[in-house]
Amino acid sequence: MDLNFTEEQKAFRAELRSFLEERLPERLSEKVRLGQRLTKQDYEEWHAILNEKGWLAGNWPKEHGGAGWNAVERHIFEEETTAAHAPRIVPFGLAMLGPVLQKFGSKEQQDYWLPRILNGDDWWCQGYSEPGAGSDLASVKTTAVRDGDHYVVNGQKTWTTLGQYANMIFCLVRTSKEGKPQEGISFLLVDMNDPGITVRPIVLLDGEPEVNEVFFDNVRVPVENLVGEENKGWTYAKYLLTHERTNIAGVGFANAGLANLKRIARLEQSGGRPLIEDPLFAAKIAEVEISLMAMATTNLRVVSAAAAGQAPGAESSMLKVKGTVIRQEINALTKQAVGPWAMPFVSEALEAGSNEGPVGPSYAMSATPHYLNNRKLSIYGGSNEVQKTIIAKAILEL
Amino acid sequence: MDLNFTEEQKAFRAELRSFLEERLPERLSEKVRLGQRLTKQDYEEWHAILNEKGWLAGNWPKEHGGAGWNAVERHIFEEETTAAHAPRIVPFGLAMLGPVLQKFGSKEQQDYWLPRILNGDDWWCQGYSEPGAGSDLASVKTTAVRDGDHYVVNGQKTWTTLGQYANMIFCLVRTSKEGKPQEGISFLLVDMNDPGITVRPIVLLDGEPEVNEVFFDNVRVPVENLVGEENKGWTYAKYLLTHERTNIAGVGFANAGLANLKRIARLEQSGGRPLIEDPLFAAKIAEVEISLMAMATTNLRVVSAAAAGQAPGAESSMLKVKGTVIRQEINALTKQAVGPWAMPFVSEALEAGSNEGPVGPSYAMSATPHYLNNRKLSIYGGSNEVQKTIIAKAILEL
Amino acid sequence: MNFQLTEERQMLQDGLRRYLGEAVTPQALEAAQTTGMSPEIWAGLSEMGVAGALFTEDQGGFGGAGFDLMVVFEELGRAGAVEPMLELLLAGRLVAELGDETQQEIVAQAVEGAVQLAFAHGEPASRFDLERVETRAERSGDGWTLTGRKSVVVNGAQADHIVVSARTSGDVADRDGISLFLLPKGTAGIEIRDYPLSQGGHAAEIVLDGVTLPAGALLGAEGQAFEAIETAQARATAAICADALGAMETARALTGDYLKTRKQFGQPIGKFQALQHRAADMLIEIEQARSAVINLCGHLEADRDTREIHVSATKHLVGKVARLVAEEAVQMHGGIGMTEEYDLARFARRLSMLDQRFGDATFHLGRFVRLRAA
Amino acid sequence: MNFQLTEERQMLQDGLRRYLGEAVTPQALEAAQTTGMSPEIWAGLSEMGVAGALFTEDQGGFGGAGFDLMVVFEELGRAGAVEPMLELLLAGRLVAELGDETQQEIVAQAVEGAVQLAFAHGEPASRFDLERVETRAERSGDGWTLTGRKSVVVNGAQADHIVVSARTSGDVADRDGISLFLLPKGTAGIEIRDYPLSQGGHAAEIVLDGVTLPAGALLGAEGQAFEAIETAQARATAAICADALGAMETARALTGDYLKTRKQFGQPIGKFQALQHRAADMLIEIEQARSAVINLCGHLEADRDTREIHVSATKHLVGKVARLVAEEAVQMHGGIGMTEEYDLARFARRLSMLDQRFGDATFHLGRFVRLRAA
Repeated sequence: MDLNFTEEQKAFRAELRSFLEERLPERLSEKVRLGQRLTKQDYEEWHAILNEKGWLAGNWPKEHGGAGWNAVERHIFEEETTAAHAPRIVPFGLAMLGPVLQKFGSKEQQDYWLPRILNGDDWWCQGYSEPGAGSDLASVKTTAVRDGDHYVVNGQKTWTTLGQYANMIFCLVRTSKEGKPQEGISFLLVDMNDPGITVRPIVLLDGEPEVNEVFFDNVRVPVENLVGEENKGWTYAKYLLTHERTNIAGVGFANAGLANLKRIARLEQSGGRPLIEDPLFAAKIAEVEISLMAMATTNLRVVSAAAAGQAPGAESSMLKVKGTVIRQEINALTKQAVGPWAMPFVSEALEAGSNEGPVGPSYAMSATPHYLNNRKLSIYGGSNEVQKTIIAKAILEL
Repeated sequence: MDLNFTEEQKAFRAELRSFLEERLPERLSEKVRLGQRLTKQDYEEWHAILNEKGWLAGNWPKEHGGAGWNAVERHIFEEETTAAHAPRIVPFGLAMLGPVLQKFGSKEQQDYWLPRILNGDDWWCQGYSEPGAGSDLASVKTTAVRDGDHYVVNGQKTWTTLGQYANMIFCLVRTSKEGKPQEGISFLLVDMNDPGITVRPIVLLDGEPEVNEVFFDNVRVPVENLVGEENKGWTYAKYLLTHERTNIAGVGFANAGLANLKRIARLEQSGGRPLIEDPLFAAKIAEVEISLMAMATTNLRVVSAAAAGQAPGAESSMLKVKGTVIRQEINALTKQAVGPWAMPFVSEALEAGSNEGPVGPSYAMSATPHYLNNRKLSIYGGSNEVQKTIIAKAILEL
Repeated sequence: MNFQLTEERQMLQDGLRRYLGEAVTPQALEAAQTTGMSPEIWAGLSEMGVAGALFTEDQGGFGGAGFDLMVVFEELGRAGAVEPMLELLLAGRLVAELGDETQQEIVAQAVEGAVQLAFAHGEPASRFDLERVETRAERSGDGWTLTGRKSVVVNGAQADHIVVSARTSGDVADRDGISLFLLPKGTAGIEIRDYPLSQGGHAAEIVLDGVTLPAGALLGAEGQAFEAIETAQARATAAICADALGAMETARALTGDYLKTRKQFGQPIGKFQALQHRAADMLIEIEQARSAVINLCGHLEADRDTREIHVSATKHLVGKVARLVAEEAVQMHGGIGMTEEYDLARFARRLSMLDQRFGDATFHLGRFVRLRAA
Repeated sequence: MNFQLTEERQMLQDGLRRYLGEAVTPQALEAAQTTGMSPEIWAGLSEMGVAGALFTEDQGGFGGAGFDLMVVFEELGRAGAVEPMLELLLAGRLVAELGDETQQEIVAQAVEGAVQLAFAHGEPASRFDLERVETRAERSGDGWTLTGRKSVVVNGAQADHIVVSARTSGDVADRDGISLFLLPKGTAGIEIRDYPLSQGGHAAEIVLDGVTLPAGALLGAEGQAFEAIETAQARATAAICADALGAMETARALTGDYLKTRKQFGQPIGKFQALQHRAADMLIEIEQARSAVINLCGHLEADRDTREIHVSATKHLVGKVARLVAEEAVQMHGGIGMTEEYDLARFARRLSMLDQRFGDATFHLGRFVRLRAA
């Protein structure tokens, strides 16, 4: 056993740091640090900077233009970019669709779509969930019926994150009602500009239209946009879902959040002393920090095993649960730390450069929106309840 | 709304206090305070003192020799006796069998058994649970087969509390295998001295033989010991279980435990100061105290409604869960408070007057045994899991 | 001992529940977003005489006891009404207790619904420290000059009269030396920034830049306001906890309905035992919160230490339970619970903000320990 | 970065697991009740050279790293062995680090299993304060006279050599001025009361009533022992946490088996979702505990502050998880989990007592805060 990184890994970390110092625009990191809104252009700008360096697609093999990093290297990348307050990499094309196309797509699909993802020609979104289905993904009701060279798609997808920015959506659609629900599903790439598609924003608890409903009304999709075989889409979807997910634990986010929380607790005063000197509040910070120290090591254990070629099992589910609970606790403590400043809700202040400044210190303005928004962490990506059932079944063999 | 007791109730409390001051033997209260073992004679002594005053059977109507108290009066009795460290009243004859006989027993049974309970002629124990049945009480396997003027009983009961002291046991036995499991059960009174009965002690986590297994091997029980009708025993058993249970919340025990915990935390030193001045330990005490303050009021709400003739519903289950959790937390904090003194296990020291004294301060010796023993609180009397299911079904109508 | 509502309170509860159940519509809430309240609902509440329940007969009301507050605010919370009744309670109490005859006239007007009130006490650096007042009032001629800044003053921009605290002597965190002043709307030298709150309603940042006031603006004795402020906040804490209790009841009702109707993997999700037990835990904790609110409401007239022990015990416990209920209700709903369109959202936010006003659960746990040790 | 055991450690783990799985029988445990250990198992462990893994080559062992401790103690905990290996680690480390050549001979003998050791440091009033030493050692002639009382000295009555701490200067809670002495069994003036412990094993109250010792009994430099004591206790904390981890693994295995086989209301209770999710919570927390133990074992050689931050972080977290696992394992078993006859009992008690040694979860949370702030 050895908790230290290798010399090579340390060198990689150092290279990353100087890259971030040089190339990460301060305008962007300031927005991230304050929890202000990032525009589509902000994400695209950061993607382009990373792509220029060859670091945009850390998990893609080099032959497809990726960085070809192993799990440890990707972990270091996550750690450093979150610590530097870089925008996150939008995952839909890069982390989700890319690996599916590389594994199951045709040569033509790979040649056409993969470079476009890297170059930012397309903004992808995910068409998996449907209304009323929740974690029961296999109950896909959106249909695709073959008509000559096209599929005709009808139905509705929901929880489509950042769908308002997307020009492309990858969808699970039902192409057959025979057999088990899993058996008649296909994986289809759909142009959002096609006639018959409507996008309706869903406003979340924090007031932000982060997710969308996407309606399909007789949308005609060329058959060459079918990935792999018809009715085999469930296999590809599962590959995507169980495909070694980097950063499921969110250690980088948690570390950045904890540092921010401590900074705030040093600045806020309670009873004439810095809040961080209040023994009970300090103990709450300490509890979550101790929990995070352990979880980060669990994460490294999984990452290290993955880098050595082992497929993670129920450990992913454990990291999902613990990681989200820790991040949510940090969010809750941050809301608590800012005291009455958590109450004002000045939406405009979240827009960088707006005339309407925040009420109170700038560190306070995103505390409540982040707390509310991150309640989603334990719901999406397979709710924590679903994860616990997986853990119980896998390890207890129940 | 009015949180105050009436003048009459206050007068009753005052009368109780002076009675306890005068008549509760210090030898007994000292044992209870230190958590030392009470002998059969100790319990009998205290029962006799109460019986002399007419206060032994608080919940029995006066015509049967009880005190005829309502729920509020019984609550006050619990509060004062626990605060004074009186031995608890052994419930099997007084709180359990008595009401069943009063409701379902024959005149002869009432005339014979009820005075014997009050006078301490019999020590009853409960023959409900069977091995492997747990909370599923209706799956009674012990059989009683009619043979002339007798039932012949065969089978096994378990978790029989203080069965080692008992000369009588009331049992659920199967007299028919027809119909639903609940339909063939009868309620039988059995003499523990009858041939064919064997009692085997079960040692619990704390090292004490508090409960027993009771084996029945062709035990012949006269038919006049059948209570009510044959095959109707489930009705009587349920009456006993759902019969308005005083003190299900254990507020008196919790208050006494909390006072003891605070006393210890004032005496123990940590970092050169009394432990109670440690902010984090003080906060833990405060949390359980605040929880208890609220639960005590919930208890009064239920008690007050019961005194006004309302039958408690799922509130009993809520009190059971919260009450046991609070008592267990107080036990855990008491174990924590005594620090390393919780480790020595000197069984002899729990015997009053033993040559082998406790290791460390006398307040420490029962901390670990009590903590371990009271893990049972959330298991017996309908486990907390069973209670939660009842709450969900009753109130959520799930 | 009696836990039944009196007939009058029962009628008030029934009436309020019926009225608010109909009046608090999406339209009313939408309208309230820009102004912080719905004038129709405010008028409706006035018509019912709800504000009268918050004050004693001496003060121009017909109630004023802890359990009156409990009935009113539990219903406001249950319906998720955003009207500034809490501000009326808080500022009205101070004026009723400390004001001279002229000043007390304002309470009567407020009870009738003719004027609105606010209490400007919190400051950028005061957090939950009731005695920390940096705003200064200095004698100038016959009157006073106020300078300082007040933060997150709920209903501040809408109020016709604002009770403002300022230090007339003593150190920044002394209990002695705090005075109260009554400022009518539009007083010169006040700069107000109005903004919406996460829980609904509006608040304001108020800058007092050498505001000159006549002698008659002083409310009560100079420098002696702390006790009255603490007492008023004890009542307001009881009220906001009762409000949270009502909001929890709605959150649990929505969750119960959802568990019964929403199907997944072929059955209502309420059939899943894990969710059943968590729902039961929610119910148990809500009963705890109800008892805590009863304890506080029943001790508002007790001696100061007893009252404040219940203030901190109740605010701690209800704060913890409010978080649990809000988070569990959202979680058990899943995605739909995250959306603004579904009614749970505003209750979840309301419960999330309970901790931010009058001290959070951790603050009051520490305060309870100190009060018990004293 | 590498979380695989080396081949040597893997062999040690396999061997220990196999041996203890067979050796720790009810009979061996029964026999250990009167003497605090089973001589057969002690001999067996010696034969396997287990003690050697706790010490470096310089010290007469073949290991001594944090992960060596982890492997050994996790297996002792998994089997629920009561033999005093922790005392050997604790006292042995002090002798190995501070002792002269003659004294170090004892470590070699202990590694061979020929002698047993104990560390008498705790006192009636010291609780978890490592620097609180009231026992006094005074120079008398060439040697020393010790007076005081040592409490809950694990293996105290059985040890052939006891390392005793005593104050040679300074105030009762000073870090400076604490010295160590090596006392052979049977030293005149020592009064020992031996008793069993809740978690298994024995401890003793030791009264030192003017015990006279030769100059050679001093271990290390006079008055300078604190650093070595803290370092030794850091290692012992890692060991006891690894022990708890092993015990948790057994508790969860027993619980998993029980959930699969025990039927109620017609199906295995493990089919009830509420229990599934609670079992999953247990597993998640046990993984947290494992990572915390790894963190501490990996930082035993770090600078003092880093090491102690991990000591307190790990003891806090493992203490919390141990309580959860013990209580949940018993609860999920129901009545049978309460009984001495069932194997879970001794693991539940062992886990219950983790908090009582080297500081409980609350103590270490406060200590973590102070270390972080420093």
